[in-house]
Amino acid sequence: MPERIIESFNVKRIDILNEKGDADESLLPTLSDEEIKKLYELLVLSRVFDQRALNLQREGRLGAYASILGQEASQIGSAYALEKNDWVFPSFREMGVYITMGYPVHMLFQYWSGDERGMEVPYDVNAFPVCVPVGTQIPHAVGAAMAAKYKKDKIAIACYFGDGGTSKGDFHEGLNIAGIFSLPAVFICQNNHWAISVPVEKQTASRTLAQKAFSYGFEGIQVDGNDVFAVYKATKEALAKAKRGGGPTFIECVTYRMGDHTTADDSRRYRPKEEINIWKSKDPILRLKLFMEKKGLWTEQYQKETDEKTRLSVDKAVKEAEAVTHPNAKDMFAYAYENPTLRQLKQLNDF
Amino acid sequence: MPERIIESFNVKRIDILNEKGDADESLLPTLSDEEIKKLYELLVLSRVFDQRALNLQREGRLGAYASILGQEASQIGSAYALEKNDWVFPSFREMGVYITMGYPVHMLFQYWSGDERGMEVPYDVNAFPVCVPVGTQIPHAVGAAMAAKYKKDKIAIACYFGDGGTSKGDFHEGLNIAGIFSLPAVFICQNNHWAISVPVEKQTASRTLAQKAFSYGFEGIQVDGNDVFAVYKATKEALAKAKRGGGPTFIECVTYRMGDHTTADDSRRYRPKEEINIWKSKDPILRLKLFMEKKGLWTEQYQKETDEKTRLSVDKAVKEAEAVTHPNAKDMFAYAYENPTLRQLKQLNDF
Amino acid sequence: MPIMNMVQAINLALKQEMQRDDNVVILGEDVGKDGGVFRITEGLYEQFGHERIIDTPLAESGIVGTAIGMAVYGLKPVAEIQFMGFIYPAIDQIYSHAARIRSRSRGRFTCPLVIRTPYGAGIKAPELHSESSEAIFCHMTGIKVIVPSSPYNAKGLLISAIRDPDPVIFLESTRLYRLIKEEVPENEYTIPIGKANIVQDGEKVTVIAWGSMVYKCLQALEGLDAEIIDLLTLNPFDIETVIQSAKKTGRVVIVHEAPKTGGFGAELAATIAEDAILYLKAPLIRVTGYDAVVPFPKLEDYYIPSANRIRNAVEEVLKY
Amino acid sequence: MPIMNMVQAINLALKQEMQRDDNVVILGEDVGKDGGVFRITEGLYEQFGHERIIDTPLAESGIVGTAIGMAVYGLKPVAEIQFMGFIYPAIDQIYSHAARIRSRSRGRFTCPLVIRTPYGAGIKAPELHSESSEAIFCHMTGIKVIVPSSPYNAKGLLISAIRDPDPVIFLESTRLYRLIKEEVPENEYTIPIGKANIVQDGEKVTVIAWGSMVYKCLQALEGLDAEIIDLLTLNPFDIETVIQSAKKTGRVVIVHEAPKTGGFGAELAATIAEDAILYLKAPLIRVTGYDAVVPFPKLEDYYIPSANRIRNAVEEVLKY
Ligand SMILES: Cc1ncc(C[n+]2csc(CCOP(=O)(O)OP(=O)(O)O)c2C)c(N)n1
Ligand SMILES: Cc1ncc(C[n+]2csc(CCOP(=O)(O)OP(=O)(O)O)c2C)c(N)n1
Ligand SMILES: [Mg+2]
Ligand SMILES: [Mg+2]
Repeated sequence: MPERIIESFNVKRIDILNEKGDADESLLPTLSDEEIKKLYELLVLSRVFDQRALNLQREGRLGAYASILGQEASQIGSAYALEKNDWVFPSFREMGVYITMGYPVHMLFQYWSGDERGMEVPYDVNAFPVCVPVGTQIPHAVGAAMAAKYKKDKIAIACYFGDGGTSKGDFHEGLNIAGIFSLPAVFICQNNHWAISVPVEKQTASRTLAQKAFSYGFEGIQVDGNDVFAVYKATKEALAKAKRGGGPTFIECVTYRMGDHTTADDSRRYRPKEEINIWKSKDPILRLKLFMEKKGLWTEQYQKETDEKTRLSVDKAVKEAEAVTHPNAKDMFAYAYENPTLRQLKQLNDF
Repeated sequence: MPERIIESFNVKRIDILNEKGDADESLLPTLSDEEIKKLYELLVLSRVFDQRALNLQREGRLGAYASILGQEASQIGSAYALEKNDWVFPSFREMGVYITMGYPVHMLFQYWSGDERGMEVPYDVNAFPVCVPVGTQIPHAVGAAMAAKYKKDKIAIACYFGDGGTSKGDFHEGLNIAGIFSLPAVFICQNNHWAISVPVEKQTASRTLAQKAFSYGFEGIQVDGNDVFAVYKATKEALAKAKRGGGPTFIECVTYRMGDHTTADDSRRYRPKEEINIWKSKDPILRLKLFMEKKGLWTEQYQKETDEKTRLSVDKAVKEAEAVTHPNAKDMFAYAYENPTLRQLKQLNDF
Repeated sequence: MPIMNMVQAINLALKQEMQRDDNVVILGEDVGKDGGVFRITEGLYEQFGHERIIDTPLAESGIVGTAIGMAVYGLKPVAEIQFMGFIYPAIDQIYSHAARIRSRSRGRFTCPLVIRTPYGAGIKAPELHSESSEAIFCHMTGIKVIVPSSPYNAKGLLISAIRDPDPVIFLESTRLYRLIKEEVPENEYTIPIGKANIVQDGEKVTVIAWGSMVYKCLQALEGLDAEIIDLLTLNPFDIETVIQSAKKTGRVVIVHEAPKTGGFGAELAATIAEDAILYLKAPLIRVTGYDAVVPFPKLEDYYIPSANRIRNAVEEVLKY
Repeated sequence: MPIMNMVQAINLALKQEMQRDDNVVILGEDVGKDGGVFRITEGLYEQFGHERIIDTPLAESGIVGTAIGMAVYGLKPVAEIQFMGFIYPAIDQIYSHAARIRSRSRGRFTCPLVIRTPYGAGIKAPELHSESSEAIFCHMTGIKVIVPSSPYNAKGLLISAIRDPDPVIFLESTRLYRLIKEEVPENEYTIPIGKANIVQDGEKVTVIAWGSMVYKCLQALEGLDAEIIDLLTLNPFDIETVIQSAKKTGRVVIVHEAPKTGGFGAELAATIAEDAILYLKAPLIRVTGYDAVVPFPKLEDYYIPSANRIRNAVEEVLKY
């Protein structure tokens, strides 16, 4: 009975679409031309939304905003794999996910303008509101998955968080519970390399984030997070596995936060410009465009139409968002409990 | 760029001394006959202490007590590997560790009798008081390791916890920080198979607890926790590695809680008797006795002397513990702050 | 009517709610086969199975966070935290989420969740097994806090809590669990949340308490012309009953086990000083645990407010 | 004397204490190169290096728990929690350990730790960036709570906090960070913990506030014969100054930003009602944030106590 190996693990990595727009046909997910175009248009819409939000913030028409620039493939690729009845528990940087799920874009602008009403999630969107405390949404996703399993609903729960989120106790407690009860949950980690000014190498000493899943008895895989096909494929398979009763999966999408952490941040204080330039060439939208061009799915004309269509819809959303009346201050008492307390009613009167 | 493996891990397991008392000479740590005897006597002392504590509790002379029966090798084997200047952060079930470190035995009885004064750790014992909230001592150990590293103290920190402790957020946050800063810490997990009524299989879906260390970028190994040599060797090497600047190590000692969780628990409610019988044959003291007998280090005479010596010292400790005056109620104000607040002084007067 | 102690009454309430509504599930440490360390869930695992009586890993934030996810998905989870001293790691989930999900989503999502936990000193338990930190949760808008004082009101209030659409923290006095037995109706019944109970009528002084302190007060003040209010719900508390009684007697003593500074007694005193000050004849006295860490078993009896201290305080205000 | 805002004064206090004592280290999220999201630690990383200005992973319980371990080992850590809304996951470490290590070990171990965190609404920040939950920490025996109100007292109190042998929670108003500039001595100095400051003398009414509310009160009550007490330390608070003033004026208004129910104003009112009731001529009024979740930026100004509400309350009590 000497020293011996009693367990072994391998972390798998999937890349499909490279920067030149060439795809590994053997891995390419089955997507119709229409679906590929839809993906492309969602990527474009998300980026235009993001750009507009940044502009509005600069003009003082929005509050602090967290840009998704560079992470579009991770968000759209994963969200596009969801089925209508699946549920999503996002963090605060998932605008591309909300948009893909059909969340009214004007409500997203409204939310970032500092108006609660933007998070009154429409009943036909199975998403939870933005979660500000990092990582704390993870146990909620796990609980929803437990409830869905109990109710025998044939759905899966997708939970989003960042590299920084993996350091939180709630990440650990949540994923451990998901593993124990083999819950229909898919944990989608956008490793965008930064948690404000903390690089992922200082966030954890583990070389991949995917390997953290092995602590919980389920698989973790890494994908190129700027490769919309790899993200889509990995998520699609994980969701199917979850619904088959195969338990949870952890997907690390390796991507990059191209912008500042939020508009309140100045990333020049802590990260080198070169790093950003390296990632520019890995742009998720550019490579899909090149792929589509080779497939004959992309033309100048198509781009012009897409840009135009997108601009119009975003313009419309901004108008709608800014057309809403100022929220009623008394509403702050309306949603604390189902029925306001005596003291709240008194405070309401003194208002 | 297809699917590929980007990381691999192996969980190592060490066994040295088997149930028949045969040891793998190639792995046997270098211990003099005197040291082996010392280990044996500490194992016996811990067990006698434990038995006495259980009796005293039954007689109403102690409060609820958490037995260490069956875990002696994990505790004594690891603590015996410590050097005088190393620091220990225990949970609440480490009586064998305290005893090995030379903690006054009568103070341990005093503590379990519900008297704070039992945890006024003597200055020559580098141990932290008992930690009741499971897992919360782990960040303290990490902080002490960070401080020791900062002060360039050439020491290591040992932190003890159970299988249940690995489910806590503080376990995750603490070990992650230890990994990032490559701290001189050794995490000793006594997997005694139970967290009160929850078996380790329901505590986590990971097949070993050792593998959880890979999430934090450092090694986790598993040892036979009823094999005092394996535990000693693994701890000794981990402490040396820590002092060399090699960073933390996680050691899973696979052992078994032979008794109830505490005297307030009745484990017949939730676990089968057979399980206990299986582990009886793996008893850590018995196998060392057999080993020593073969080596000519154990004789009936030696056992008699050891039992006698142990009984006397434990009797003495009980007497000392029960001879102390009742604590002064006013002391509850004495240690809240360095200087009591005005309100505390007023409350002290009304006393 | 059957005679029950609080453990049996709570167990019955859980059982009946689970029979009545499949969405009610229980989760926590050792709630399954073991029936919980205080045997509150005894027999439920056998009756309802592992899908509804869920033994969790040792992770309080995870327990509450998971329960929140279950609640927003449509279940009615009853989470057990083994002792109040171990609820602290779950405060983030309670404060940041359970209390805010309704307002964050403007009512789109609600969190019908009950968190049960044993509280209080006096059973010779180890450190952190004697906490009485109810005040912390009474400062959280969006949370309700209930502290029953008898088998009868424990059953009725727990059923109300489970049916309540908002998150409720339900604090059970370890000392009371088996201390009092009384008649408890077999059938299910509710007791309104937010209503106090006058357990002794009186004219000269108002004494306000909750949980195990109610009994201390009844013992201490037998025969005195003191009105004893059992608050039952701390958040939102029954302002009207408290103010009415304070105006009537003009003398108020507030009793709780938690340390004085920042305890919930402060809120009661402040409310009275704001709404009834002109009626007060004497200082508003708080008889509480001391500003100290709850001591270990050997000293805990010196820490918990005694019948003596309560009586002295009442006699003190009666001098005015 | 140089003119500084609170950010500069706090930065200087940290710098001088680190120069003075090698055992002082800073840890938290983004405190390094970034200098903290409010730039409080700007320049310190460059001056003291990564061993003393420690960027941690995103783990508040880990930050505080690690700081506790450092403190018991002999360092004097200053932990930064990025916003008060993110201190909740660390409450277990603060309450179960920082506050109790001294008593648990009968003084064998102490925990000289400072936890700095920005608090309060009014800077149009996202959800959970506007918390004012000081009351929770004032109920924890073993913890001290300080809330400076100006660059001058921020510097002196922070130096006192760092040198204090017990754990201190140091709350910095985000609204005040850059609002006020005043003369701050270059050299190091301390301000005693536990002493309040009378920032405006008056005879007719006592107004008690802390942090940013002190300025609201000064604005609101200019010209009125009101004594304004800046509490500065909430736990332990300056009972004598509060009681003396209450006895002198017989009228008290308490102002804080946190929700009313269970806020620290309740403790102040209760203390006054206990020790000075016979001197009171009017109800003890609390002007506070509402019993509601702090609303999003578009409504936060309606939530924070306004000069108007403060003035009305004072005029109200002056009617008596
Ligand atoms: C519990 C908690 N601590 C701190 C913060 C402040 N904060 C907001 S985002 C952020 C970094 C998050 O990094 P990551 O998880 O990688 O997500 P990313 O911002 O990269 O999308 C921090 C520290 C927070 N929101 N919640
Ligand atoms: C945070 C916390 N939750 C719950 C408890 C109650 N409790 C005490 S020990 C224990 C089980 C611990 O199991 P494990 O970590 O395996 O240690 P063991 O008891 O087996 O030594 C529990 C649930 C506690 N002390 N702390
Ligand atoms: Mg990130
Ligand atoms: Mg165990």
